[in-house]
Amino acid sequence: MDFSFSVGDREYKLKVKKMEGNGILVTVGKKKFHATVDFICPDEFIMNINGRVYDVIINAENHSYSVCINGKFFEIEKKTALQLLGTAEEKSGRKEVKTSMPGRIVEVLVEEGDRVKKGQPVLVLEAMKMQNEIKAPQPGKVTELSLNPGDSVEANAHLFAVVNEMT
Amino acid sequence: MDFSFSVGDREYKLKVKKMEGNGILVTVGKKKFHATVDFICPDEFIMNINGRVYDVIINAENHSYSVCINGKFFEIEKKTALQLLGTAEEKSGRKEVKTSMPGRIVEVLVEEGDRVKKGQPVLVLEAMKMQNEIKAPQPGKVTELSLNPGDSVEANAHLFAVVNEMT
Amino acid sequence: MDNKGKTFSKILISNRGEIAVRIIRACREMGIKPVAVFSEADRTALHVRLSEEAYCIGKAKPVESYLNVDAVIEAAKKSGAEAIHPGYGFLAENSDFVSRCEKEGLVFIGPGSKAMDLMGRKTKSRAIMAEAGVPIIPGTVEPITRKEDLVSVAVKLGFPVLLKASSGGGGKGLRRVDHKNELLSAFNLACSEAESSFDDASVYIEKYIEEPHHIEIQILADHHGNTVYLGERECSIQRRYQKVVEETPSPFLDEETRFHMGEIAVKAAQAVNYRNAGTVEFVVDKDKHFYFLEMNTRLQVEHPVTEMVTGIDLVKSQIEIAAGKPLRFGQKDIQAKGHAIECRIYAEDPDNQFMPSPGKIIHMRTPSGGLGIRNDNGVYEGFTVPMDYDPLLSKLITWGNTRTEAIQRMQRALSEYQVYGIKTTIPFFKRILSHPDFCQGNYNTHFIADLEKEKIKKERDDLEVALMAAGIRTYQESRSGLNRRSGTKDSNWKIQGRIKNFMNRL
Amino acid sequence: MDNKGKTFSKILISNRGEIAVRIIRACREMGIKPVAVFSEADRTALHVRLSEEAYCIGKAKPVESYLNVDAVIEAAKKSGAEAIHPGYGFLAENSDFVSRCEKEGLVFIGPGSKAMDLMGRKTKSRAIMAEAGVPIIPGTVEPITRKEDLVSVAVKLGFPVLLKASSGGGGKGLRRVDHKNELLSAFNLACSEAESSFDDASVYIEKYIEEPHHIEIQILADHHGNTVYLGERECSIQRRYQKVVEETPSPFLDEETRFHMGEIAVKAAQAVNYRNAGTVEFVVDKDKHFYFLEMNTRLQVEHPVTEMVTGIDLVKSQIEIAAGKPLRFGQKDIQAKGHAIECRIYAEDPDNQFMPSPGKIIHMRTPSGGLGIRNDNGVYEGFTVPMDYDPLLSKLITWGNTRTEAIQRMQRALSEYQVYGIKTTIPFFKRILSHPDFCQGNYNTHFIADLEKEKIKKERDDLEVALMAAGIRTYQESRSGLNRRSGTKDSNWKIQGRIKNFMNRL
Repeated sequence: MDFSFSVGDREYKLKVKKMEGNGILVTVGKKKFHATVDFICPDEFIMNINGRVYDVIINAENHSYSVCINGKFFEIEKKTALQLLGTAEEKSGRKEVKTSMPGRIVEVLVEEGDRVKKGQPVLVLEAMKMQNEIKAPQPGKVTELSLNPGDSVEANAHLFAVVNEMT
Repeated sequence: MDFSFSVGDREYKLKVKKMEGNGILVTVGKKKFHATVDFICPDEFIMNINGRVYDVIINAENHSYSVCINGKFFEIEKKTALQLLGTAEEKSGRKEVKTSMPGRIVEVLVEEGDRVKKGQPVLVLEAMKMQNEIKAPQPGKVTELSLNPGDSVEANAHLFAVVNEMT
Repeated sequence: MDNKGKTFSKILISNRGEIAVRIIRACREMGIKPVAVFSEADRTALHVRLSEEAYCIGKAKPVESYLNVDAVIEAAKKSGAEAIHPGYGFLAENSDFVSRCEKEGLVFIGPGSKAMDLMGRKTKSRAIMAEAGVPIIPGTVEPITRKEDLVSVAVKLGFPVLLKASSGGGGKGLRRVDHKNELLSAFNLACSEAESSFDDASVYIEKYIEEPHHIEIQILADHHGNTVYLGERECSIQRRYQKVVEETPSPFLDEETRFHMGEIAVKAAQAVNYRNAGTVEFVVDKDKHFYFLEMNTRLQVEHPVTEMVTGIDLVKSQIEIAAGKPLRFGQKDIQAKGHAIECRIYAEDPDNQFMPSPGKIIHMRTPSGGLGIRNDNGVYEGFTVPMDYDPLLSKLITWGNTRTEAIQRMQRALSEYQVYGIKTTIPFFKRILSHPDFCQGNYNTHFIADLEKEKIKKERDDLEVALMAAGIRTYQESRSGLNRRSGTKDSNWKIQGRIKNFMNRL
Repeated sequence: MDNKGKTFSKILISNRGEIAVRIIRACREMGIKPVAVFSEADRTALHVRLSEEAYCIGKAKPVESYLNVDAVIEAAKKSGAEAIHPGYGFLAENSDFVSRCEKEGLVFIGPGSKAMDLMGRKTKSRAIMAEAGVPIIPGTVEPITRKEDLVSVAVKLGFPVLLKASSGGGGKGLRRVDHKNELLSAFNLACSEAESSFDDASVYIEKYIEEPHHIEIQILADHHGNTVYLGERECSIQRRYQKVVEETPSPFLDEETRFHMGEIAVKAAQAVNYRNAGTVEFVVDKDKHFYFLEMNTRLQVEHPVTEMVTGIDLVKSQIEIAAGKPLRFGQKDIQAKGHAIECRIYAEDPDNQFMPSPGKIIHMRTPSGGLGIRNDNGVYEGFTVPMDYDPLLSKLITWGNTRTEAIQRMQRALSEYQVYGIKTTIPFFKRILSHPDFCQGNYNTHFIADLEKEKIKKERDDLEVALMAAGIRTYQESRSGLNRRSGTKDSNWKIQGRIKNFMNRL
């Protein structure tokens, strides 16, 4: 079985093949790995590669995998046409800022259309009793900003975008 | 909703009624209990009865409930025609002995048909490196015994029965 | 009065999270029935599950539940509790609440309202301390009310200066200002945070100490005239004035300074007739001169490190003191052994500016076993961390014969600690605990800010393994007809959602 | 040689369960890479999950895996481990295995083969001890080979007598005989158990001591001539000669006897040139006369109680000694502080004659948090406890300033400990820890047998609540369309079964 995954902006080709017993053969790029796999439950398993033990927790959400290997986190995307589009968008110089947490907007420090420097505070968001400055991820023009002080936002909500016209 | 449960040889009638919010009204026999119920997952919930907190783990297997209340275990049966039959059988004086663990028969100390005293060893079963004497649960005649030394038994397997002819 | 025998038969704990759980455990060990209170957001919280009795006191918003004095008092009355333990935060340093308890005939487990009130007003307490001969940092004694004063005072003290909330604590409403032109905006932010956190916008100003250490002394005072100190806690590892790692003994102090600080802390407590557990916070400069910062009139988050080296259970001591018992030990009986470190595990994303990360904990494996490991937890696998409160999940504490052993234990414990579903500060602690400056005990309050400037080596070590795992998972899913809905633990929580909706709908 | 710096870079642990996990943790704290071995039954065991490397060494049956010397040595060679830690049980007291390690250039973390061999032969060791001036119990010095001798020796000693496996330990192959007419059947059972447990049917006979205490002394001996003792462990709470609760200090001993036993234990160890950690077991009669019972030439199950009061990590000490380092402490540096108790949590059903209860752990909540709690676990939620091994799941240890505090902590910890899916001895420990005789420290080795004669008050307290829970569960199930298959955590394990079958089938 063949897969294509991406991590950040790098792409990886994989082949997975079932072997005898608990064995499995995985080809990552040009490297071959022989492993045994023992499931604890569907999203937890132990991989053993030539004696080295990897304790895996993995969760799939649409085409996104959140993988925890011996306590270290990795975000992996399964490649689809949609994602290729996303990458194209990134390249156009637009960077979207979302919030990872639900909260309340305390202050909006710039107006839509303003030019900002990288790291310049755009919003102040209060969540879990702390006020957090949300900063511009790159220099450029602030767009898609329609929040006002007092607004509540959910986790993963869009806050604003910054378009870098240089690219 | 009405239920009939049994614990040991006692029977209990229950009525369960949903109230406002997380509230629930349960009638056990003639007593009424108002509780709030908050689920953590389908087999774990918190019951709060007038402030008193009960942490519940519960698992249903056919008509049998295994209930853990604040760490204390209870076995509860839902009454069915089949179980009534079982009770009748109990009353006839037959007591069946099962093993709670898988293991291996080391020795058979009596023969089928032998009369035994209560507590008299009938079998020696080895499991988890320990030898355990399996004793007669009541005085009477040993029946349905067909195991031999060296036999393996699964958890919950029938071992033998003792029939008390006095009843 | 004997220090054996009954103290109380029921105690209500007016708090949530790990500290409520900690107090419940102390009560259970003393044969006292613990009574919990909870908000709508905490219906299935760990402190509710472990309590004997629990009462809902209102909505998620703190002012409608954990800060609601009437609701807390009502629950205490209903349960028949004789005493209230406030934990830290919420009502713990609210002297009006203490007065109310006193009026209602409920024992407040903490100092009297008068001592609390004195120490709570940061500027007032500085004045009292100065009078009692306790060294204080140069700065204003009253809150700044006029913006003109702000500038003149700051210029007189010389930059950098610190702006501090008069009712503050825990780093909220605290701002360091390096230049005159940042002064006004920092003041506004500090006032606004102070207002929203403590319902009191007053802010005062202090000289900022260079290369400072934040070191505090734990004290205990009973109602029989005994006041003792239980050594110090080094709390200089701070991020945005919020402590993240604490340890005892301090790798920076010498025996003489330690002794001197202990004596002064006792003096400070005695100056206000202090009772119960309290902490005297000092800022210590690079030449080991120390200045009184404030007194926290309650149990500290970081109290476990003191417990680990002294063997003294501070919560039990608090309860015994509140019940009028004399201390079980004198100053000479308090002998620290070994070294202890605490890491505060927060639901925050260290890869994303430490943004809070509330949500469902899908998997959780906590470190356990072996000598010298303690995990004061406030959550469990399957719990949804609410967005309404402080993101502290648990405190991981290790003890060792030496500082090196305590650090090695912490590294081991962190390597076993896995939380999945929400982000935590565990990876951040792994960085701190393996940092050469930390390992050598060579740090001050600037440590974290300096650390954040260091470039993080991007971990690509196990990337291929992660890719393999994703491949195996996809393969298994496609072949076995498993889909995510029925196949993951998460699905249980989805089903739970269905049940809840159903329960609420009927 | 310095006691700082490197010891080994890799250690293979030839064991499973909680002790393998315990040793892995010590390795990780010392910066040593732990290598695990596992049988087919232990593919997903905790010791595998926590190791750095792991190798399958054979089938479930111990002789085909954990007792398979060749397979263990092969795994050690393959991994490049420099040393092997045997834990307890399995190969820990097999002197042939030690010789083999010595031959293969692998460091065995334990005594040399000669000392082990001497102490392992119970009758031989008694002779050596008698010669060295260590008091021993009257009895045979050689195994009984002729049944005629059995009767004559027993009659000469006077009943009751004890039959003991020459290669025994852990209560296996041990029988107390009160009357002449029980002698032969008891002898046969003891020989058969000895044969199946230790592959050696030899059994010897000893005078049975009345109202005995079983008290042991921990010793450590390095390769530089230093031998120290680390206080005693009271192990009189036994069921069928199997220890279930241990504590230190013993509530029975006085300071003088304690000191005298320590000195004798060191003498015993020195008599055989003993190295590494060892335990000298004594039986102590009601007048505090003590007799050498045997020496366990390995780490004991109950070693944590000693660690809790001394602060000394015994596994780390073992590793340092094996690496040739001198002890970090002398006899004077070893100061016990407070009191510690251990409960061995077994997968056994206390309501059903302590039948082993292997199977899937569906839910597990372990006690955590607060001062003085330690849980040395060997399993996790979701793990299937195999039927092939000793049913020890974990060891719960508490520490307190006083014995009373340690007991109260244990009671609290037990109340939080919930295992669902298999039966455990937790309810049994709740009975012991609340028993007046235990709480007063007034017990000997007959305690459990006496306890088992006491009538158990049938718990009906929360029965109505349990019925309510069953009603609510049924109601919810019928209304929400949930069925057991998709609704419980258990279903994940069912799905797992499907996956496994699938993986194996392909």
